[in-house]
Amino acid sequence: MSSFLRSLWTAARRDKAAMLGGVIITMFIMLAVFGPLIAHLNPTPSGANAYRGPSIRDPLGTDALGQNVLAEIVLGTRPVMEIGLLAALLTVSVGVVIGLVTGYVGGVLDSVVMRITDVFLTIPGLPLIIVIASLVQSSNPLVLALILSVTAWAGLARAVRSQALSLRSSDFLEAARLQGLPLHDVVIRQLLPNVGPYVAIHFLLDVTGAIYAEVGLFLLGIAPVSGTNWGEMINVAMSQGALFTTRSMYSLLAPMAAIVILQVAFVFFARALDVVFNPRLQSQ
Amino acid sequence: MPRPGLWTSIRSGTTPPRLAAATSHVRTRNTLRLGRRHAVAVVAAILLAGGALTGTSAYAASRRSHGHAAHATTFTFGRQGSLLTRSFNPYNPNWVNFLSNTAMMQLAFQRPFDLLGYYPELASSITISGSMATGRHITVTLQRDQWTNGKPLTSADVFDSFLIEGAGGGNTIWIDLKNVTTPNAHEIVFTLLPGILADQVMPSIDTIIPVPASQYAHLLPASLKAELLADYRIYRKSPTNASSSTVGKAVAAVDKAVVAFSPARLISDGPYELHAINTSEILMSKWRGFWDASAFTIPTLKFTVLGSNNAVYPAMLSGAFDETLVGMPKLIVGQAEHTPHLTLFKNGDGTTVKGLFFNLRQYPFNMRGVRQAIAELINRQALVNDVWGQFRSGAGGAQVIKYPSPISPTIQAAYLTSTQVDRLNPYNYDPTAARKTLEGLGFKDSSGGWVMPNGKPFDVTIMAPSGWSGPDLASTYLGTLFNGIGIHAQVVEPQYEQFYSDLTGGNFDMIYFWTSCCEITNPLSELTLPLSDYNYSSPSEPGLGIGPVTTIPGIGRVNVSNAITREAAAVPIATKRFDKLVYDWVRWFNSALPVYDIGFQTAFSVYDTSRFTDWPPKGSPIFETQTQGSQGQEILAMQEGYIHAR
Amino acid sequence: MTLLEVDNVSHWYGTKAQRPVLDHVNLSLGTGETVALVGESGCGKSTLGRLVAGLTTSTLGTIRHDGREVARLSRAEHKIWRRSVQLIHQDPFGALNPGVRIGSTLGTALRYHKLVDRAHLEQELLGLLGQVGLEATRDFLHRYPHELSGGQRQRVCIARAVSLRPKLVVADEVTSMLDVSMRVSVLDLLRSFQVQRSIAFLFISHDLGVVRYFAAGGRVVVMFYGVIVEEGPTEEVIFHPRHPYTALLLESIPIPDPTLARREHGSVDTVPDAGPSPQGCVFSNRCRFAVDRCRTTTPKLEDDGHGHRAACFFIERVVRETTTSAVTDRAPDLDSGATCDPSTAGTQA
Amino acid sequence: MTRYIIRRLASALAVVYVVISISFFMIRLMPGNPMVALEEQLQLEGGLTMQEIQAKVSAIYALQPHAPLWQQYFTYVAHAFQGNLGQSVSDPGTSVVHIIAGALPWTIFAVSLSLLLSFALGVGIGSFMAAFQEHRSAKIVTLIVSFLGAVPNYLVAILLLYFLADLHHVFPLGGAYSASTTPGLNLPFLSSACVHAALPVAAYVITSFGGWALTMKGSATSVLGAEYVRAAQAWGLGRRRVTQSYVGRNAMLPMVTSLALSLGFMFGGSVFIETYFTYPGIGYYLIQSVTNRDYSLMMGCFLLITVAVVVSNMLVDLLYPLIDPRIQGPGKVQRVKVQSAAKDSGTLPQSGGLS
Repeated sequence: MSSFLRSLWTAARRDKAAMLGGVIITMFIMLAVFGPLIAHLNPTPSGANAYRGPSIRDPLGTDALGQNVLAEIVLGTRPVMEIGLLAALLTVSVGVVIGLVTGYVGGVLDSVVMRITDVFLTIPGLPLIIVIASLVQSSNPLVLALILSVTAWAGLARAVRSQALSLRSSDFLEAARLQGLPLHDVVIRQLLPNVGPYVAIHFLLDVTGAIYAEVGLFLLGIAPVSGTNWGEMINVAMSQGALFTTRSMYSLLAPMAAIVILQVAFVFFARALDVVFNPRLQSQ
Repeated sequence: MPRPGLWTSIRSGTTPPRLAAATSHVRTRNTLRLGRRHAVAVVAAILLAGGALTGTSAYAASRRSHGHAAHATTFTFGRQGSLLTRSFNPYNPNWVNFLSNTAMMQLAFQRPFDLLGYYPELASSITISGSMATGRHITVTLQRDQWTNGKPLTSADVFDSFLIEGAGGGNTIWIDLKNVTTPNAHEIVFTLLPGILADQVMPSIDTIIPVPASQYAHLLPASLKAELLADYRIYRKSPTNASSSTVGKAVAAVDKAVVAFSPARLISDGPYELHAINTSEILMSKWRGFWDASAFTIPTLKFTVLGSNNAVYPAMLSGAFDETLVGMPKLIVGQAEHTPHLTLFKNGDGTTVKGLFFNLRQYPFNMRGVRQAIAELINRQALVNDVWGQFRSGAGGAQVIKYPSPISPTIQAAYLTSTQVDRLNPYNYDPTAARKTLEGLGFKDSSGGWVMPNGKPFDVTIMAPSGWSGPDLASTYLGTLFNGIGIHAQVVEPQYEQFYSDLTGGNFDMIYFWTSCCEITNPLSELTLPLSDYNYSSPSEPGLGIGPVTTIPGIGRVNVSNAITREAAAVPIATKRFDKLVYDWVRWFNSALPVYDIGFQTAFSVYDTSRFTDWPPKGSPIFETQTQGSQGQEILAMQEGYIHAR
Repeated sequence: MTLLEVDNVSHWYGTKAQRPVLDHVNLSLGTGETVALVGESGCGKSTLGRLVAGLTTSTLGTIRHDGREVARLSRAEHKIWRRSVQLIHQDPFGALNPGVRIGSTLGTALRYHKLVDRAHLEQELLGLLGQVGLEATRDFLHRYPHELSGGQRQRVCIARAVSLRPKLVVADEVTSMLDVSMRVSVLDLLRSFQVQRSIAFLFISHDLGVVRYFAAGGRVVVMFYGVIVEEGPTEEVIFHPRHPYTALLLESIPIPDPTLARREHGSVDTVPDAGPSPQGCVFSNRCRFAVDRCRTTTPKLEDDGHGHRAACFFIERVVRETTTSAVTDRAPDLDSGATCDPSTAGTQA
Repeated sequence: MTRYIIRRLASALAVVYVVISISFFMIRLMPGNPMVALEEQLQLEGGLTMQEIQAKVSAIYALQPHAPLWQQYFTYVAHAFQGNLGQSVSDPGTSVVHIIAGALPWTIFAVSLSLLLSFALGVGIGSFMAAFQEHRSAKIVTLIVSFLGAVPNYLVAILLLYFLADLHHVFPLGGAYSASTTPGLNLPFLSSACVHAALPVAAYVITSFGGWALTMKGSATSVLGAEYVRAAQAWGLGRRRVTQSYVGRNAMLPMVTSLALSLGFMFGGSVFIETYFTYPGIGYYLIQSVTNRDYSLMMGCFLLITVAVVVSNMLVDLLYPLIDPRIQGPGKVQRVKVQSAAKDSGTLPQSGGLS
């Protein structure tokens, strides 16, 4: 692990953007964890404070109800990150398990599961997510995460399967079989460490995909919202016409910027991981 | 000078000389300013490239750069809506509403606060004869007019339309009707039942939009009139028996056929005819066969229909529309007020009362004390100020209803005496009293927030439809407020359809929405919205959860939903019985508080004066007329000699 | 009692229309015995090894372990059998999972088979490292394969194989990928396990020098295209080959002495490098003794009465004509330092 | 070849079949069953007998509401394969297929235009980045390109709409063409359609060309390092010749594969953009039907989007042998491998599985 961190550090030092991405992600994770401790909404909203431009008290101005936009961004980090990470985690776990097991076991199981995977791979994810979300109407993070990962796992499963397939005939897996290790042991202890890098990068990009779809759902009001959420902030700011005056546009641009910054951070950080795991790129 | 109300004198001549002079004057002025405009445009473009994000100033700049030097020939309406599914049949749910009062005209425009007053339209006159004791006769005489297929407008067209209205149940006049006849091609006579006031049925007659018999007659059996009269005879005794009767079913079958009818092309009779339509635009050109075609000086109308309000706002602010009618949040109203070329008018159609509804079947809101306590926890004045704002525009604005009830303040003032009003509870903002009330009911304020008498934390969910700027903001406001007090609140904003089904299904704690709309004459009609539409439309849809059978002091034990619907339809206005009913309902509402009215607000029409000028003055009765389409007032104004291209 | 019996096993890859990879192979192995399987690459010796280790199942025939048919073992018996037969791969680089630490590679199966409890696992692993001549430290257990040298890796592989206390180890060309300097020590290590734990070895190699060293006192089985052509005690087969193929293999070992090499040159080179014969003796296409009979009739393995068997009609001629050749001179001897590695031999020559 | 086409066709049909099944079970088994809700609503409205109500529900959802589940299922599937997806709830009397048929051309127009533009732009910029890897400008371009690729397209849509349509009336506010033109093959209509598509297309292109550029860069870089290119350089072939015939062709092959594959996925991505630009394509109808709880239309849109994806994937598979000379006989196992290798290529995926 330490060697991994060391090479990650080296890669990040070579790629400033990736380093910045890592720092930003860490920052947002901290905000998601500790945000509710440091940021609070004004319990008695007041229109008298509405749409104040940026100031020392309100670095990003205030929204339609005089709430500090920065505080809302901070409080909105948790639900966004929660759902994004949860969805990516589900995507990756399902994708990896299915990919490894089918790739390793092969045979009828493989062909059956891969036909199913192909179907999910073909179904366009976003429309399906919208359809399910509109039918289910839940704001539970776990349910949303499940909906968001409904098709995303398929691509990963296929990629992991092809890797597992190439590992299957390797000597070290033969050695594991010789030792009589059970399937789950082989999959978890032998196969998983080898697809780890690919999975890690996929995980980061799945987070961005999940956040994209999640915010979109809230933005269009397809999923019901509770509490402060970036998508909801944009939704409210848009319906309040916040874009159209200089004083109020921060309440719209700030959550938009937060989403963009987080997305870009994930993509850039994924690049550093890619460099670490792909020596071919490192040498370039 | 055009004088609203002196209808015939204005329309008899051709274009007033004043207009021609004004137009040419404007044209010269524009030419003179052209050079300067170009210079400004260049500077503006440079400024914009640098500081494109500065919204307010950007509008002013873009405004100038998009000024129209040429004489404007197209009047553009900005609207929110959808033209994805559309029908040219006014009785189809997908009827293109923008064709009402542009291509399809109603018989007359109802004058505001004057039940017998009207601006004649397809009807040249409406006269009342006979006595109330034996039943009044209302005679509608039609204009000499032509459909776009060349056929003349006759009483047969109106008669058929009237049958359709009756079959669809949309027109309440049939309840009060004894007969309807067409003595000749230009006249149609409505005979009312004895004891029915003409005042009450006039709005129903005025707003009928005739459809061409050439398209609709084949859908209507010859026996329909007799069936309708029989059906409504049964209905007067029992609404439920009516729908299950043989005639009731026959009538419903006709309605089904009419609703499903989807004509391939529109045969219309209005000042404009449909020229082209797609999913976002409607183009209309002047129809020369319209009886008053000469009154209309603008050759083309255009509707730009955008998917969401927030697409309409910037376009409106930057001068893309000549007239805009959308729900506007405070910020946009303020922005529009500060935009030089825009003028805000109160729109008579848009008076709404906003309120917080409770689900009376949901613990702990089934306790009246809880509802009353929450009323005192909300500073309604502050909420109205913060959410709806107080606007400078004289005619409009939001204000707090002093004595909460689902009836708008103007109507409260008109129908209740001051002694009656004084007996109502104002529910002033008083958190201390609210606390006491809650504690008296067994609620406890612990460190982790309020705990209900049953030992569970006091959690509430406030539901509002997503994308509606007012309810959106107000529910967020209330959620924050409750959380601050220690009542854990969650704001859920589902899509409107989901919201509505949850509302009628009684699947909610609290809802922020409005209680009435568009009804400015009959207070009991306003009550039908919360009491029958939002409440017990069927056993599976308990809605607000009032009843179904409840004892109302002064009225007795009634099925709330049925009683209010029947009374609104059948009890004549301006009778003692009517006034007493209004008071009893309002008093009960006020004390039981199934709904807290928080404020009311009017909708605004926004006029752009950069291409078209000479709008009717603020406060003109034109803006209070009842019309079938949101553009009726503008059409009326044009017809009255207002609104001209610069 | 016989530990392993390979009974009449035939195996095909793909369709049966083609030549079998293994053709009616019989083999048996006693407890603690070493059998070396020799033949050129592609002769099916690795396939036989994999069959014995249970990595593939044979198309025909049976394999018995401790007298019980492997294919018909019960679940519990299968688990015991599984750990009692191990295989060491040829390539120490591919045989260790690059993503798994040494400690985990060695420990997982030990825990799974409950050969050691959690508390004693590390102690056991360190002991194991010591036994295979590796640095017995905790740090070593935390290393990844890419941090080790080839020799170290092969020792880890050996440790993994012997950790489950097997009765039989299939060693598939274990030294071919190692530096010459490593070979002897690795072979010695394996021998020490054979002696101490009386583990039987099926030692697969194409290198007669290594075979002579490792299988000293054991037996050698020579295969040609899926057919066992000669079988016997190691020294007997190497010094007195009875099959022309064995003789050929021995002759093709490079001779360190250039004078000798020049003298022998002609006879080595005359053998055409032909494939197996579809009929008759499998070796007949390449055999310098072959006559018509060889191409029609298949010779049986004939025992000389001392366990040395060969499948040839001309055993006598082979024995006669090859003894004249200086097999003894040529016979590889690892101790002498003159090795059988062609490349090294070539440079020395 | 024929056998291969038949097999490919069969597998495409299988996917469509599965999606039809999914959509059936979603309508039928989701909480708050829309069919039951519609029935109740029609009962409340009155005037219809139970038979009539059932007939209406049956027409709308293209199945028989009270038949056994398996029978409903087979009816639904059979109807769907006959092109009967029921009727719209919000637009009574109009078939879902009719509505979609009106919407589909617009989506195809906007999506294919965007795809081609972003592909061309991406390939150009990607080749530039690969050719001048060490150059500072290429590094900056890479950074910008990865940044744009990470920005959600709906945010770009909001800003474009605001600046270029709302604020400065450079482009129309929404819709697919001006009502003053007559649809058909005439210049005013075509140019109006192009002007209306400009902003949606721009929103697509801005957020997706970066992905193409990075893929192209990766592809070109690996080809540049390949043996045959070095060999060609060693033979003294001109730089231009090497770049064009060796690098260009071989780097483009995997790009072309993903080009066609992503056509389908852009259909999915059309949802947000079409909604923001009020562009009457299939994505807009999907959101509208979701908002109106028009389940039959919603499922129709979803199905049609999926069919579009399946068809484009199938076309790629059928046309691929024509593009790639390495694959001689179609239907060889080898072909599948090449394609799945392109799909599964272990390097950095351009986006998460969702976008």
